[in-house]
Amino acid sequence: MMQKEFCRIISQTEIAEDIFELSVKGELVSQINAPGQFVHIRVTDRWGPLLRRPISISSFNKATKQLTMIYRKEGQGTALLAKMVPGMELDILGPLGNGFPIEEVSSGETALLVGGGIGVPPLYELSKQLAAKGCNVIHVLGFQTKSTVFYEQEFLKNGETYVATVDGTYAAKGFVTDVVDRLRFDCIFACGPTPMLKALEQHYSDKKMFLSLEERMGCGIGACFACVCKKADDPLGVSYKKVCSDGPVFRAGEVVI
Amino acid sequence: MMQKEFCRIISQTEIAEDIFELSVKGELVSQINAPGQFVHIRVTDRWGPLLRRPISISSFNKATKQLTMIYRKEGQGTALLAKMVPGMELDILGPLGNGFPIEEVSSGETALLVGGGIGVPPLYELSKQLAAKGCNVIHVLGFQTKSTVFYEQEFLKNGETYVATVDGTYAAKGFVTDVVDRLRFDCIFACGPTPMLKALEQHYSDKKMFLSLEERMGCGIGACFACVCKKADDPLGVSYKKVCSDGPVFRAGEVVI
Amino acid sequence: MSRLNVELPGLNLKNPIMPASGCFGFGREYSQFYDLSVLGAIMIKATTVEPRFGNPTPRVAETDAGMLNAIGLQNPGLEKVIAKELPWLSQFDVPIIANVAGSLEEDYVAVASEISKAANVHALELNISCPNVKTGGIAFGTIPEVAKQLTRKVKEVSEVPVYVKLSPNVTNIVEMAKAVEEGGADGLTMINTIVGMRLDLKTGRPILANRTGGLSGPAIKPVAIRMIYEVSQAVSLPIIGMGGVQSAEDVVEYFYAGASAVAVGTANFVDPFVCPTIIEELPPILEKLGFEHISECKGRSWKQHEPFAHYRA
Amino acid sequence: MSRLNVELPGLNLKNPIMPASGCFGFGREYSQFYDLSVLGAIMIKATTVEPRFGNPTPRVAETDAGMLNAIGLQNPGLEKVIAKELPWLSQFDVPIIANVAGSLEEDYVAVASEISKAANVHALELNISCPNVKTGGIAFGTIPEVAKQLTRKVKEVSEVPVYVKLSPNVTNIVEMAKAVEEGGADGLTMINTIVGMRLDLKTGRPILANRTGGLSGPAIKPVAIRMIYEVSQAVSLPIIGMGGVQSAEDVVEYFYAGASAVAVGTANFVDPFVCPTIIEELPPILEKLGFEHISECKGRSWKQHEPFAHYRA
Ligand SMILES: Cc1cc2nc3c(=O)[nH]c(=O)nc-3n(C[C@H](O)[C@H](O)[C@H](O)COP(=O)(O)OP(=O)(O)OC[C@H]3O[C@@H](n4cnc5c(N)ncnc54)[C@H](O)[C@@H]3O)c2cc1C
Ligand SMILES: Cc1cc2nc3c(=O)[nH]c(=O)nc-3n(C[C@H](O)[C@H](O)[C@H](O)COP(=O)(O)OP(=O)(O)OC[C@H]3O[C@@H](n4cnc5c(N)ncnc54)[C@H](O)[C@@H]3O)c2cc1C
Ligand SMILES: Cc1cc2nc3c(=O)[nH]c(=O)nc-3n(C[C@H](O)[C@H](O)[C@H](O)COP(=O)(O)O)c2cc1C
Ligand SMILES: Cc1cc2nc3c(=O)[nH]c(=O)nc-3n(C[C@H](O)[C@H](O)[C@H](O)COP(=O)(O)O)c2cc1C
Ligand code: FES
Ligand code: FES
Repeated sequence: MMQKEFCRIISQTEIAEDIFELSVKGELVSQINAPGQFVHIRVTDRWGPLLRRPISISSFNKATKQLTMIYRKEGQGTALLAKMVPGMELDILGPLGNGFPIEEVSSGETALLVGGGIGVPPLYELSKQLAAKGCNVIHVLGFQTKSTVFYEQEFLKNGETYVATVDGTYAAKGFVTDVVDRLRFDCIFACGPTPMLKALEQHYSDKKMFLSLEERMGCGIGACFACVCKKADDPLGVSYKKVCSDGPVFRAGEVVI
Repeated sequence: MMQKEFCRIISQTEIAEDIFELSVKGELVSQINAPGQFVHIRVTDRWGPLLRRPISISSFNKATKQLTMIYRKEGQGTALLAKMVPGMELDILGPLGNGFPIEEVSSGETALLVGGGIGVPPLYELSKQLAAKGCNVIHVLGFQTKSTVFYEQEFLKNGETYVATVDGTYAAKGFVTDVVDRLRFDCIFACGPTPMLKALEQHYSDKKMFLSLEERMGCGIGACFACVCKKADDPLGVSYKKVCSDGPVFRAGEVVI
Repeated sequence: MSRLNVELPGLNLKNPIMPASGCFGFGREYSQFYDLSVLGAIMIKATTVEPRFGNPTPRVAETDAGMLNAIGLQNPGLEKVIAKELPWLSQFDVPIIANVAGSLEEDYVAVASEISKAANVHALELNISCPNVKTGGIAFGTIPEVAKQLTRKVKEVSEVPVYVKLSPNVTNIVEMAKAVEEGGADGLTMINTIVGMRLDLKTGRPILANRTGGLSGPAIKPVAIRMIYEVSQAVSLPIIGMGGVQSAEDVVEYFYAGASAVAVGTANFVDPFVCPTIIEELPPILEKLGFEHISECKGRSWKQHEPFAHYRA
Repeated sequence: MSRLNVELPGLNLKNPIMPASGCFGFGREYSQFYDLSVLGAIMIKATTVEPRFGNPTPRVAETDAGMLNAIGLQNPGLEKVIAKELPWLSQFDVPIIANVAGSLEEDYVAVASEISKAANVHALELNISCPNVKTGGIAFGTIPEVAKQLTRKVKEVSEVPVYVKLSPNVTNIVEMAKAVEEGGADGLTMINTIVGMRLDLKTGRPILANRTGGLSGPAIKPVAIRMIYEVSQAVSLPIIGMGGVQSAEDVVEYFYAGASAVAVGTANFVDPFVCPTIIEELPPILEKLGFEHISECKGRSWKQHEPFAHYRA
């Protein structure tokens, strides 16, 4: 069950250029049921900006009631968020949506986790849970440039980790898809820019695959129809899924991306 | 010359119920040339609320470059202001307007200072300056109720001080005008609600009198014509004065209030 | 004793607060947060004869103190609303106002005649003002004669009172209100969104796939207040007001302007509890302002107040 | 090399940023803050034949991300503007756009023919859209034929190009734009304020003495952008855009929509340095976005972009 709660900020750190790691404590952590769910954050108690911001849960701990997010300072909402300090309260709605189905990979099988930019964060909790249940986890993480790379060490603890930067300033030069070609795996979990997800869907249509989508949101809970996508089996029709409440994670081929 | 400056907050104290005393430090203090001038404050770096708030300067010290304001927490702007703490910077435009002409009272003469509610603050610097130059200063200060009375002790240092509360919970019950009737003086300086100013203007039309007016403002500097009042010698015509730049202090009888 | 109950054509409301159409779906999502029976009424998402997918995404864009939406009337269609959504809503003790939309007159008539038969639908809201559909629509909301004609046709078939939802995107809103009054409307709801646009700094292109969208939220409140102020003096229909309502104080301002009830749209996205919060905060605010009942606030911006009331009539 | 110079009928602008009419008086106050010669142009306060006092106070009220004003065209009258204000302004190296207002056609014609003779007046802005005056006015801004006729009359007498300022309070802004184009307008300025109202919680009465006022500020920006987007595709007149501009990014968004220059109104009250700040911040933003000159931004929201440009014409 989702809740609306004022959660206390435990820590906030800039872990790469304009990339912030933010941890909060709240009862709603007990409601999280899968990696890949997200929260909807109100960054001000006034109307500027008006709407909540959707941010993935990058890791959580039910014992300490803490959850961590990693976000990029982009526009006005995340800029305000970045100014907040430990001790302050944050108005959070969540957990929202349906996360990655870890039950789809059995112990001993290999899961490939592909993340691009701020699509990387939700993969972290997924990686931890998959590793804990005995799966082999391979990570391919793409970033724009060296200064925005984050969490490479953290992912390494759970398995092989390949990093690519678009400009080649760190590790391999190019896109994550270039790296993936060389790897063997049973199932893909991916989150990142739409072109990346599309490329994966096309090239590995034979593989079991779960993709986390992004869409501009209003309510975040399924009421406003802002975030719909077409179902793949009815591309010209009226069937749809809502990214916020049916997703953000979908099985590849389920919806049109 | 007015300036726009980020002034550092030195102190902020709630000195009576919802009444705050706020001191800031800035170069613009050197530009203040009379008691009764005001500043125009931007309470946020965003657009909620949009407009600046006009607040009187209640005292200042050119040596320390500090000025003090006293304001009532009213609506959204002053509510935000009340949350600010020492060390923060405040976007201030000022000093604005023309203050009280202390040269109108000679040493030895008696000045009567009449203030109502949040009209009291600008009288404080006036009182200090008049006392310093050897005038007798009598204060009549009106408040709604006991919990909102402030600065009685401060005014007492400069001269006789009578307080009235509308509900009679402190000192005399009634309006300041009731008290004024009993006093003798050469010149009146007043700031407060319009009905109070009107009553004074009517009853003491034989006296030298200076009134500080309030009006909703846009620019605060004379450009937008939001704050005009008619000149008394041309009540149906097009002559006008701007409260922000010609006032806020006017000689009684100069403008229609 | 309640300070909040309100009687309107077809609607016996325990309080005058209701979610606005399109901002509350069919109530399912918000029922996870609170018991929908606390609401005065629920304005459900626009219903069309056939299911509609609506516009491509992105469908929302934020603006200063507001947002643009171009959902495009996505809904599951009349049949499913009647078979699934309305029965589900009937578990709550709350009257439903069904928002009726379409492209052609026949569409409106078809939806109205069917949906008005549902037991928990106590009134219709004729959506002649959606800025986000290409065909039809626009004329219904901007040409008085066309609006009047449509209202008349829908009145003929509806089994419950009909409220017409006015568009603010017109030169003369009073003219529109008078036309639908002549067409037989039982009430008005106003305002729908104002047409607006935002462009992406990086691409230069509109953020919304539909390019334009409807502006809602606090930004439009002063426009809504002005229009309700004008219309409430010109017609004798009750008005359900909306546009940027976020707080109990806003509700009082709408009543002052001339509204008889108030709908809350965008604010639900910001705070899912906004409706019950307003309902809770209204009585103490009325108390503080000296009103025994919310109805005393109505039209205060233009009515002669006590003690001058006896000078009139 | 300047990235900012812009050529418009009658106006050779070093940059496309100018204070909007009514938000800058005749420049005297802001000249205390900076050298007015840095501005692209100055749109001075509306001028009428006779001096006007305007409306009673309160004349302004704040709203969420906006403000209402009902100044009522207060100004010292044609004679004094020509004798005092324009000569004073001539000390600055900046073209003046004179805002012309009135109640009757004759008034506009009288002001236009005189004020257009002043050496530093390089263009007129015909204010057919002030929401705050009772007589006349309204028809000029909302009836295409009337607007066209007025434009024609003013064009006959004006010695400088005439820009017509459009009101957003209409059902169809494109129709209005086309009408004034037919009337011979050299350009458009848009938008003027949207009619709105705020009520006082304690008294229930309108905060503005005039009751209604014009809404300006960030709240109306999406409406202005939408209207400029529509109008710039429908007419071939250059547009000076305005409504809620606060930053260099906003200026770029206005150009994308189809504006050729941008005026800044309400933001001057918030930050007296807003115009020079925007002028300073524009070049680095253009640099970052990859534009060599601001004119490249123009109409990008609807024009085919490079590398597709050669597919057209
Ligand atoms: C399910 C989901 C999970 C996400 N998880 C993360 C995460 O873990 N870390 C992270 O950095 N970002 C994440 N994002 C993207 C994040 O929501 C946007 O970066 C953020 O909303 C931008 O807000 P802003 O105020 O900085 O930008 P602004 O430009 O001021 O935002 C304006 C409006 O556009 C919306 N918007 C802008 N960019 C996006 C976007 N990419 N997706 C959806 N809405 C957008 C905003 O929410 C807001 O309503 C996620 C998005 C979704 C949908
Ligand atoms: C020259 C001058 C000097 C003033 N000095 C003081 C002072 O020393 N101490 C003090 O407490 N107050 C003073 N005021 C009044 C003070 O400006 C208002 O109380 C304040 O602006 C209210 O802002 P808000 O955000 O709390 O209220 P809101 O209701 O949110 O304000 C909404 C809008 O109305 C304007 N407004 C509301 N009340 C007033 C008012 N009484 N006068 C002018 N504008 C108003 C605000 O500035 C704002 O634009 C002075 C006003 C003027 C004109
Ligand atoms: C996302 C969204 C969807 C909407 N859908 C509808 C709709 O289906 N039918 C309708 O009549 N109005 C619709 N509206 C308009 C609202 O009902 C309301 O009139 C408008 O948003 C103003 O109120 P607000 O500012 O409180 O949101 C929609 C508004 C939004 C924001
Ligand atoms: C206080 C005030 C006075 C105005 N006076 C005039 C005027 O005299 N003539 C005119 O054409 N527009 C006038 N306007 C409208 C502005 O020029 C501008 O079109 C509008 O405010 C939108 O821009 P903004 O949001 O940047 O303020 C006035 C606006 C304000 C806020
Ligand atoms: S954001 Fe409202 S339905 Fe998904
Ligand atoms: S507030 Fe603008 S002229 Fe006084």
